[in-house]
Amino acid sequence: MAKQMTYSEAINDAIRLAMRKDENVILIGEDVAGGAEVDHLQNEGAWGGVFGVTKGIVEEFGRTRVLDTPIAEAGYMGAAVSAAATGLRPISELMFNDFIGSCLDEVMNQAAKFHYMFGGKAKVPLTIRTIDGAGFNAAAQHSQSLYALFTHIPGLKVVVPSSPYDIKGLLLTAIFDDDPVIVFEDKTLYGMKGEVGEGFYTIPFGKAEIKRAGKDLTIVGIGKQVYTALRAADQLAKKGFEAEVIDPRTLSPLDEDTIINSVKKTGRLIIVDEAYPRCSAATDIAAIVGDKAFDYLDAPIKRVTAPHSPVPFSPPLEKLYMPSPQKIIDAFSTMVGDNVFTTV
Amino acid sequence: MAKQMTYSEAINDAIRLAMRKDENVILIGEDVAGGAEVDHLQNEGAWGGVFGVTKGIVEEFGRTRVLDTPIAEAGYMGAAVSAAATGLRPISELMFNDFIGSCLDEVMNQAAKFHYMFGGKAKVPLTIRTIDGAGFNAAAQHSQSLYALFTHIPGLKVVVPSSPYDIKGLLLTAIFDDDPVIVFEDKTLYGMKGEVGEGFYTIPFGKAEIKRAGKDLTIVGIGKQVYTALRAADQLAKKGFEAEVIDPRTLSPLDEDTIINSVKKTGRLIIVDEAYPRCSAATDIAAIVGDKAFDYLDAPIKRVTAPHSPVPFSPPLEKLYMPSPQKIIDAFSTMVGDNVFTTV
Amino acid sequence: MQAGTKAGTKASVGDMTVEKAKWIYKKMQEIRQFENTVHGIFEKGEIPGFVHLYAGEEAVAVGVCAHLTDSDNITSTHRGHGHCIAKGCDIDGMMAEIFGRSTGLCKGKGGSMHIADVGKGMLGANGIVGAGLPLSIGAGLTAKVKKTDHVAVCFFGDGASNHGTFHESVNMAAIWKLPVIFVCENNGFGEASPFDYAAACDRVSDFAKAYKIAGETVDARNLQDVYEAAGKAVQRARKGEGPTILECLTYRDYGHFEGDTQTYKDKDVQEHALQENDPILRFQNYAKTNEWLSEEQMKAIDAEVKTEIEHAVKFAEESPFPEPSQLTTDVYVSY
Amino acid sequence: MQAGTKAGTKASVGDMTVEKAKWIYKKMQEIRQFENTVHGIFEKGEIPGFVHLYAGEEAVAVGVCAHLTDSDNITSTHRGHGHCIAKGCDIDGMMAEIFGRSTGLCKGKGGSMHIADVGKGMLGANGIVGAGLPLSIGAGLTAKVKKTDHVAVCFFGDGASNHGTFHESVNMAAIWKLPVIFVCENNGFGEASPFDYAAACDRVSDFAKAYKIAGETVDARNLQDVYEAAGKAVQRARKGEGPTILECLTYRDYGHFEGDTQTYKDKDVQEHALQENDPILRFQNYAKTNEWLSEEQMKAIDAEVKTEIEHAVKFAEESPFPEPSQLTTDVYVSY
Ligand SMILES: Cc1ncc(C[n+]2csc(CCOP(=O)(O)OP(=O)(O)O)c2C)c(N)n1
Ligand SMILES: Cc1ncc(C[n+]2csc(CCOP(=O)(O)OP(=O)(O)O)c2C)c(N)n1
Ligand SMILES: [Mg+2]
Ligand SMILES: [Mg+2]
Repeated sequence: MAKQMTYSEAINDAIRLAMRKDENVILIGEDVAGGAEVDHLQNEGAWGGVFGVTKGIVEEFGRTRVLDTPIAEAGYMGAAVSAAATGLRPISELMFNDFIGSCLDEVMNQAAKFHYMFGGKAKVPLTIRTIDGAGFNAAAQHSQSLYALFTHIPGLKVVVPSSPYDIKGLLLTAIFDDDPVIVFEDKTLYGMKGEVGEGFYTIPFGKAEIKRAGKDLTIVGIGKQVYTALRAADQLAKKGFEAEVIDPRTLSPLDEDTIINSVKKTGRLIIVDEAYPRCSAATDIAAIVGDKAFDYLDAPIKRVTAPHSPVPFSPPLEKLYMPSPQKIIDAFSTMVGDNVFTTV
Repeated sequence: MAKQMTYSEAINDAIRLAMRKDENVILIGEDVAGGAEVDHLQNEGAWGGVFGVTKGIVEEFGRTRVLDTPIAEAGYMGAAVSAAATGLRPISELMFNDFIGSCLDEVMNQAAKFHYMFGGKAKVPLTIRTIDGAGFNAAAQHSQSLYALFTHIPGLKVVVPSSPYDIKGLLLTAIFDDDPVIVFEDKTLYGMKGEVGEGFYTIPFGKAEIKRAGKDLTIVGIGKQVYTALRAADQLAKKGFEAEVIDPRTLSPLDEDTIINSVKKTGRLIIVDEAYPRCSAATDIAAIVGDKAFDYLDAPIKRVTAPHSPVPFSPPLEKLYMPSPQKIIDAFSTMVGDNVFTTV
Repeated sequence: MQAGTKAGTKASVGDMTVEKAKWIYKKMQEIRQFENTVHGIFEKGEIPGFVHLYAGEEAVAVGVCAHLTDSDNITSTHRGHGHCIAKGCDIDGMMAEIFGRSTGLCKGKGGSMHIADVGKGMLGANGIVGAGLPLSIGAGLTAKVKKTDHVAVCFFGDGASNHGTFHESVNMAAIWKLPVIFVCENNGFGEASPFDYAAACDRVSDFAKAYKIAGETVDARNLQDVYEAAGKAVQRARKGEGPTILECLTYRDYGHFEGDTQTYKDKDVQEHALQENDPILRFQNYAKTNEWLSEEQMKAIDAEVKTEIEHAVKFAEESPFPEPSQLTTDVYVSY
Repeated sequence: MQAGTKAGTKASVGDMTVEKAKWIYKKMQEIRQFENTVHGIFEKGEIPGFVHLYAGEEAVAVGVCAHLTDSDNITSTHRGHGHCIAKGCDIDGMMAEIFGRSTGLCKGKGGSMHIADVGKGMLGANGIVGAGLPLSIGAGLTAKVKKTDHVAVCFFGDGASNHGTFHESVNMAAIWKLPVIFVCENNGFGEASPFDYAAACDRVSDFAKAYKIAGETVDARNLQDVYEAAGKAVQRARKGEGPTILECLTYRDYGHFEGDTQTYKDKDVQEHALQENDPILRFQNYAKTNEWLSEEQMKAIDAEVKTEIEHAVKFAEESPFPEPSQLTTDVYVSY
């Protein structure tokens, strides 16, 4: 049975299912409920996070399991790490991924390293939910897509769901995974509707999804950029080029095989990533595929990314900042010879 | 005139020269002097940092310009950012780069973004000195090489000096540069001796150095890994293969041209980087070269890096963890066909 | 207090000259009208991004900045419009910035959350809660190293007082006796979380004692109370006597950000805040009762400000968006 | 206090039974001898990495952990050997870990700065100053959510008290009334920086008042003082009465890390610390004067501990290094 739901509702659904299934699952973060100890509020009508994603969860589970924290990211993230190590399965919300600056240590040096440093004797079944993405005119400190920083760090798993269906299944996998996982929710996707399975289901990590089959070009789109890739593919199709579009779904672990197999078929790869271009997920995938599928490549691997610049506020600048179908088509044009695509 | 100096002495020399030249240059960090307000110490015999690198500087310049801070990385790093924005040229020491977890915000969201967010109206002439590198059995939280995280972030410049000569010139460039710069000092290099120019000199950012010329293979070695690359090159030479070894010296900006020109000549590239392998400087360079020198590549670009794992404590494990000449030679072997190198 | 013969002619009340009182009244009006105007335009959907309004808190920014010059620095928050105006930022440039235009104070690259004007000593609104605290230390440090008598003021919220940077910064200011005034704008909430819930302390100024620095809490519905306490704190700072925590009890008239339903707010408190507790109204009454500024004088200022704000909106609306070439300029001074 | 007939036969002194006193004495000896031994071996160059010794501070870890069970959790610091021993970690496993051997508590992957034993409630030594503070909150939270009466103890240094995590953590513990005891080991220095320089406060416990929680400073050269204060704090925590800041004034006998020249230390203070102020000596004297543990009993314990430590060194030295295959295991539970 499937049901139409927004991305935001799918997250809410996943969290409720997890909390019903296992009383060790708690939700912690800034205003994840909202209005703590406000007399007249009685949990109803509480915010449920800055975008209302977790609305209603405090009504069902109460404030012992849905914890509003002070604005103290290092404090509550560190708390979530050791709550995980001592028997809970916290879902810790880092409101915007940009705020990792206040709690990187807890994620990078504690959560990610406990299992290894302690010789396998500690487990940190922690899920961090965080918001990323440009496109909302939220400017330089609220629009970043910092998944590369986390993919760099061994010990973490990194999830970049692009659809309501995926976010529900991947979030449930994350919550019941025994390693620390960070899930990136693109703020511009919250309102997106799609089919979502009813009840409890999981989607395994490290399994990419082929969103569209094709033989002439492989496009990997990270997070919401998979839609930019699909739009480009539609336009390319009109010119007779069939692009295969892949959503990696998780960056760590990365499903190298699906991407490489596709490239073996198409001979061409474009990676679409709205994050900063240097030491990025785009360069990562390019390097891996460039190594392992070298003999199959008919053209250089192209990356369509943000420029090496902070995210600008002004709407027209932000629009220019982002990957676009046209930029993908331009990249493809240079791969197949400039003349092919001058008119698109 | 040149002089034999250790890497550590070259840093000390650079800082003194800068502080003599411009009274706006200050040094700030934990125990950069040491023993503040200890009566009997009178600045003599003070630590000068945890490895003694800045020893004696407080004696010359006094405690107004050489500031020991509390253990409060966010606090003093943020202070350094705005001290820079309001007229000083602070050299801020982040004792180990691993501690960035306590002050990433100040570096990523403040220092790196002020100039852009404020439409070019603020400048942040801040130099962050920090210690990286494995090989000292300092374990998972004191051995990381996190330059990729900073290279990812637009607005920062990233410097990875490998020799006494370079650290002096690059550090002086950093101090008098008007952008925020982070300089990585590999802890295992502090004792290394080498020729250092006397007096004030600078080395431009974005200019790689060809450490050894060759025509069969290009090896880029990051930081101290340039020496691993050189050792591998020596061994390869014995087998008749001439490797060109390049030290990029700065990762942001990156001297793409020197690397690409070399690869155009050699047709082969190995990047040696002791940092984590994913979304790394190694994948970054591989992706860029794989794109721009595609037609010149005779073999896939190989990366010799740490495994996707925290740094282990135990000495034999840490040794295995690191790149080695043998690993480079093994990578080269797969590039040229397995049989060539079975005996090395 | 000097006696005056008729309304609007007193030379001063307390330490405050009529000149200053006019400046203060005008700044408060500028902020209020600016924010009300932005609120209205935002509702119509013409302003992009996140916007946090300062209306209701005017007495804090104005009462403090009344003691500062362009050489003194302030650090600000996500709710920065009031600080900008009080510190003398150009209102046309601010409005254009909020509209994302090339004529904005940051060329449209920053937006509401990042308005800055370093030349005016305004070190930037800041989207990161708690970030301004360490930044204020740096400005104080520059003053100390350069041996000027400039001060740095750190505006931060009650919510920010729970962030680690509060502790780190106040401690550093205290041990180095820096000329920093920590102005906590305690409006009772951090987003939808009450201060009483999120902070263990009764008053943010309670920490001053442990740090052995000056600390005080004032009712920031009264401009005069803020003005007086800030005056003393700035004076101490200029004389090298170290930092102060000045907690200002205030209220934000609008939601946390534009679009907030504010279900967590108490209706009664809100009503009082908007009526008898309104800082501008109180200042008006005070000025009148003390025969200090006349009703006419204030009305004239109101009208003048209205024109200014209308001009700003027009300026913003008529300004062009940044050129595409602007996308990657200003990332570095040189690269 | 119960009266006993001859030395070493008193059933208890104050709240402390003879059983407990023996355990305490033994633990203090274990720490002291362990550290002295590591010091000696490090000097010979046989121990890799950074090593921070706890000698001189034994009364803190032992006086506090005397009140804990394996179900209670502690967080620790870079100077963690004492906490490990007091919390019951296996000494052979600790020494092997410090030697980097596969039989170490962390299979040699962690080393001195990362010894952990989650089964014993020891959540790890930690190379990051201040990191243990938030971690203690999580352990307290688990106790609260699971409705157990377990407590969490956070050991942290005077230097760490200046880190932002101190403020964030104490505040959270206070507003949530968590069963956490914040034990500040104030040994007067953070590396080479005196507490009196780096911290604005007189006492770290001075902050308790602002947070409205219990706070106390004790002379941690007297085991009994720590024991008593910790007992009360643990009891409060178990009863749901919230957190405590317990500041313990102590001294580190060795340098900040092995290799430190310690030029910043006052010779006189050092001498006193190593002589009449030594916590083990003081405990010995107290036990003897109170006819509580006899000299012979203590000597027997000393000897027993000596054998244990020798065994640990032998165990470590004879243990193999980890296999190469261990390099990339334990990065993830599954990947
Ligand atoms: C580090 C960080 N954490 C969280 C946020 C999200 N956030 C923005 S404003 C705000 C509330 C701030 O409250 P307060 O400091 O009281 O200021 P006020 O909004 O009341 O003026 C929060 C949590 C942020 N911007 N930065
Ligand atoms: C975040 C961080 N900053 C700095 C350091 C370097 N460092 C290690 S121990 C230490 C001093 C700690 O002092 P204190 O907390 O008093 O503990 P003590 O060493 O006296 O036991 C410092 C600065 C670190 N490990 N982590
Ligand atoms: Mg507030
Ligand atoms: Mg200490």
